[in-house]
Amino acid sequence: MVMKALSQKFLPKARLQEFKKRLLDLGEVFAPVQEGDVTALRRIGSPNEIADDFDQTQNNLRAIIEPQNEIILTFKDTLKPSLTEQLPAENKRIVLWCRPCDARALSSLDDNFDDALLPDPYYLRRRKSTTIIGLGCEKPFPFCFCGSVGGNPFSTDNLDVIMTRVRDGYVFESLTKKGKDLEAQLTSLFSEIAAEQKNLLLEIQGKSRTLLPRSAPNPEMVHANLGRLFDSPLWKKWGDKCIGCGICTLLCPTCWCFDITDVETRGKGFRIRTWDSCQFPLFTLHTSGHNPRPTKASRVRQRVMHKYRYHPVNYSGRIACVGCGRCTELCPEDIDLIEILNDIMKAGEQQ
Amino acid sequence: MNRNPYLPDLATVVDVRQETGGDRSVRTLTVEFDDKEVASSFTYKPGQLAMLSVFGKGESMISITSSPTMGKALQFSVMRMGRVTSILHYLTKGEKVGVRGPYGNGFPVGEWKGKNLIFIGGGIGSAPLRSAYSYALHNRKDYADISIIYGARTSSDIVFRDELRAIAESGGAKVEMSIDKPESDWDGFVGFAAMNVKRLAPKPDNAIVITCGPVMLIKTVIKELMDLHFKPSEIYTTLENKMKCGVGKCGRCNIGPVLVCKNGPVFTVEQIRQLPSDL
Amino acid sequence: MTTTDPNELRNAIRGLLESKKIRTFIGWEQGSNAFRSRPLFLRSPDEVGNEIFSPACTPCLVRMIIEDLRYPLDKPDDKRPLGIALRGCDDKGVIELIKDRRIKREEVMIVGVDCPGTVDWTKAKKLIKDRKISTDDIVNGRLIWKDRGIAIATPSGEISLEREKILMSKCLDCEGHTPRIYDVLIGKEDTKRIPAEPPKEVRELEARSPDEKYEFWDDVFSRCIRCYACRNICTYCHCEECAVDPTTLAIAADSIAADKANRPEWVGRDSTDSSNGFYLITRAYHGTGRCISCEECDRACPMRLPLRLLNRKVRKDAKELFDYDAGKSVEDKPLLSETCDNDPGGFIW
Amino acid sequence: MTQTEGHAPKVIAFLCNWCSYAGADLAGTSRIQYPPNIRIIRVMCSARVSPQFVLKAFLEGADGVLLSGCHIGDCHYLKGNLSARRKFASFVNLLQYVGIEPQRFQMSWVSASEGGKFADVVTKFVNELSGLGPQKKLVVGDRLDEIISSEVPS
Repeated sequence: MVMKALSQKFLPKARLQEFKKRLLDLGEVFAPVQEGDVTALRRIGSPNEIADDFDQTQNNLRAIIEPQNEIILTFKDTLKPSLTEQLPAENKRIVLWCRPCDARALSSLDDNFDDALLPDPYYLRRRKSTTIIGLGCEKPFPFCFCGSVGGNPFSTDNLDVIMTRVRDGYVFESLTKKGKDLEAQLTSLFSEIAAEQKNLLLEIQGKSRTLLPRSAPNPEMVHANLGRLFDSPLWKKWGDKCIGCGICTLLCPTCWCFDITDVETRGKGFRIRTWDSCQFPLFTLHTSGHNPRPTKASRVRQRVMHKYRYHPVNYSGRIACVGCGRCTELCPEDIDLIEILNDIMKAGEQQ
Repeated sequence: MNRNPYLPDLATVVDVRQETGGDRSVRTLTVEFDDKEVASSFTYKPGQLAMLSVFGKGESMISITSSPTMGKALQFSVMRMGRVTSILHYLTKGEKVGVRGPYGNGFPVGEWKGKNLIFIGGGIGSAPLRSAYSYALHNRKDYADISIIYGARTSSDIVFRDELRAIAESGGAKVEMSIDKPESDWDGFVGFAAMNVKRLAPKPDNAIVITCGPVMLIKTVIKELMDLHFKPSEIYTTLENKMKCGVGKCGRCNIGPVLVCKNGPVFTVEQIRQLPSDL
Repeated sequence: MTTTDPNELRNAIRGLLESKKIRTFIGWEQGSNAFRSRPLFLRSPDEVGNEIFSPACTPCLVRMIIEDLRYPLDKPDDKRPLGIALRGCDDKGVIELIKDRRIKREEVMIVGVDCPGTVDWTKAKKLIKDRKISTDDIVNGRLIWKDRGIAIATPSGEISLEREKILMSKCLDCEGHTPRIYDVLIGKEDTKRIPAEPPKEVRELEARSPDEKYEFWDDVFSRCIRCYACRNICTYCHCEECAVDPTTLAIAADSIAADKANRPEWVGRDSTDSSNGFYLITRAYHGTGRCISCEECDRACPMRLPLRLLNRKVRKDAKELFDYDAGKSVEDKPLLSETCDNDPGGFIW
Repeated sequence: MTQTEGHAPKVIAFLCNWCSYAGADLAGTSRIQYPPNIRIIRVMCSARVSPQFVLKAFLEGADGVLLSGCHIGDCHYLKGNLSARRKFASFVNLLQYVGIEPQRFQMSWVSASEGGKFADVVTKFVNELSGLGPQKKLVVGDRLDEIISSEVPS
């Protein structure tokens, strides 16, 4: 979906440095940082840390809104305990340049954490205090398939601002009130957008869609087929190749599964929420020794089923996949989600 | 802002009762919330669950064994299984635990009014059953015949043995207990719970069955009940899975699209049949 | 250029499957694009044909033998050997598995191949960007060895890629193209074995002060996400029980409550730098005399942490302190299972 | 406590049952003075100690770890100390490689009759540690104390 922008401004390249510096005055800034050969979204302390030319960050927005380590509470004295709730501070957070697919993924996270009955205060505090500035993908990356799952390289879902790199600078489009507020605080940096730049923007947006390298089967069809394929041999085929490392889930922008454990030393400690993965055998292991998902095949099935079957069943049809391609690209054994989906289509037709 | 669902309330252990012995012994802890307001706002249904914490060790999801009709103190029958439950077994009177909940759907005791209730359980499976039959016995006139069929490996493994005897003597319910292997001073049935069900052959008319226990027991009992022409929609059971959050967010207790902590743990056999075999 | 002829390889695999000498053959198939491949399992002669052997064959297949120990690929009563394609670097993994008595030599049927080097996806990605290689060529092209380098074969011709900019770093200082142990060798045996030098980064790091070293490693540790990919892809991490999640043995149907309750908890699930450090240091240490520098950990790490610098250090120490090199011969005893009166002891008061 | 600097290091000492523990005992009964900073964990043999024990001690806040066993040739289990020596020879290097100061981990051979040597080893070790200050590199949840003391209102 592409939302109509509330306003369009132009940020000349010459003012980019100033823009970054000013953002740092407005709150905690998270931005892509070059780390060796790759980039990752990190909290930054200086504008020079920001990588201007980055492809896809290894981690994603989830690492900021639902961080890997979230301390739930601290306690003193385990036998006569006193507890302190540890909610994240409501500081203003700004994410500079996340890819549109990563922002789209927040809808799935919202489904899980922001339910009316038991909203999750840790997630919501971070979610509400974060202003997200997206960067449209003028040229998608080798594993991208957002176009097949309802997104596109310039999707504005869940973004407050979308920026697009054009010649000599960036188009800065405010999409929400949060974005508009940010724009107002930085207003002196922007110039009005010229007609020529507007055309260029449209051209870039239009072209980028045609550059998407990969396409996946229609998610609704996959969804329908999955209903019949719980016992299909295709799961063992892919499970055999899997090494159970959990990269596909830990770095998936729509995955949220977590573990809660206590860390204690000398009578005091904390209860911490950490990322967990359905690909780990321990994830579902009962203390009795029984494991409802004992094989790699059953765990691969859980991942795909959750994204393409269970989540849509529970949350009005929303597929929990945004087509960022990380699960495939980062998989050490190259287990390709798209090929699994193709197999699902094939198996579904055969039935 | 709503209450933080991950924050436990402190409660004090006011009573500890050893139910059974052995490696997997069962103890019933009675706990009372330290905060009076929390105590009065904690309302639950039979069959619901609560997360018990021992700080520094972790949390464990335990069925509430008491019935809301039994007053404000909560009871938890805990089988010693792993890290947290072992620590729970070391607790003595006056020590603290964290409690959050109640979670899960619980038994639809309201819908069962006027029906014959048949409780079939084994081992620690009697924990949620006790909550339900205590509730039914307390509201005795709402229900028709109540019977409890309970099986254990040996006579010393019977959880709530004295209580079940007292119920039988009071005439509130018919109680049938069985053990797996013969013992010299045992005058009841010897054999698995499912065999006892077959022998007793309860009638399916106007009846609700609530069964809970080890997986094998549930499976065999359901098979017997099917032979006796019970409807799958009239057999209730409770499922369990590993749980961490208890509020349907951590994503591990799912069976297909259903989350056991939130949508369960109570399901009818009819509902279970709709689920993928991911148990 | 490789001396391994694809047809010869295909016939060898087909022959093994036809004779029913092996239960499954583990090879590579083309992956999600020209630069990638994934393990392929062939179980009958008519499945032969999808396997490839090209510069895209980066994954080390030895891991699949370890996976098979825990999650059997075939029916557990099938005792026939596993067929596997091995290169000059992978066979050391098999030698270590035999030395650690996880498998017996006769449980694997090794088809040796001559590998002049495989691609590193992280490098490839950079190259794709710098060279503006078209999406179509990335998706539909196929990699080939060409003279001393690598090229993408496309319908419209070949695009050659510089060796240094595309090969895995282990391939750039390759210790030998063909395996030391094999049952069948497809291609010409590489007889010159070049002993690997530890990367110069290791020596540079060693020369730093403790605080400088720690600054470097703390940054690495803090970026670890504890996915355990480095462990799960590793050829020496074949333990049934791992220090970081010690449950496989403790939690079984017949284990008693006390065992489960008292199982060691070495490190928490929190992903802080010190917990991650504990994990990574422990893992590296367990590679003493066992790490074969296949650098799969480096490749598998989703955050691309320089884990090989830990493992190469451990390997270097094994060499310098004990003149021991992992994966040299099945006749060697595991380093830490032996002792010697002349072992270095200068560090002891 | 050694009177060097303000910091009193916490030392975990793994002592073998047959030699070093007896040596420590002898130091005590002979009233030889040595710094009280060590917490002794008795193990059956120096080979029982895995590098993981050392890391775990650092994780839990130890400033230094001492491992002591029988002299070469005197091992109650014949080759236990040889095994420990081989294990730790490379581990010591690895610890230093990741930036842990070499003074933080020490091995020694102390026999049952060497009460004096035990006291010397401990004194020297503690003195070196005192100069280094607290070990903060591997302590779990570096900011634990900070978190616990801060009363964040909810």
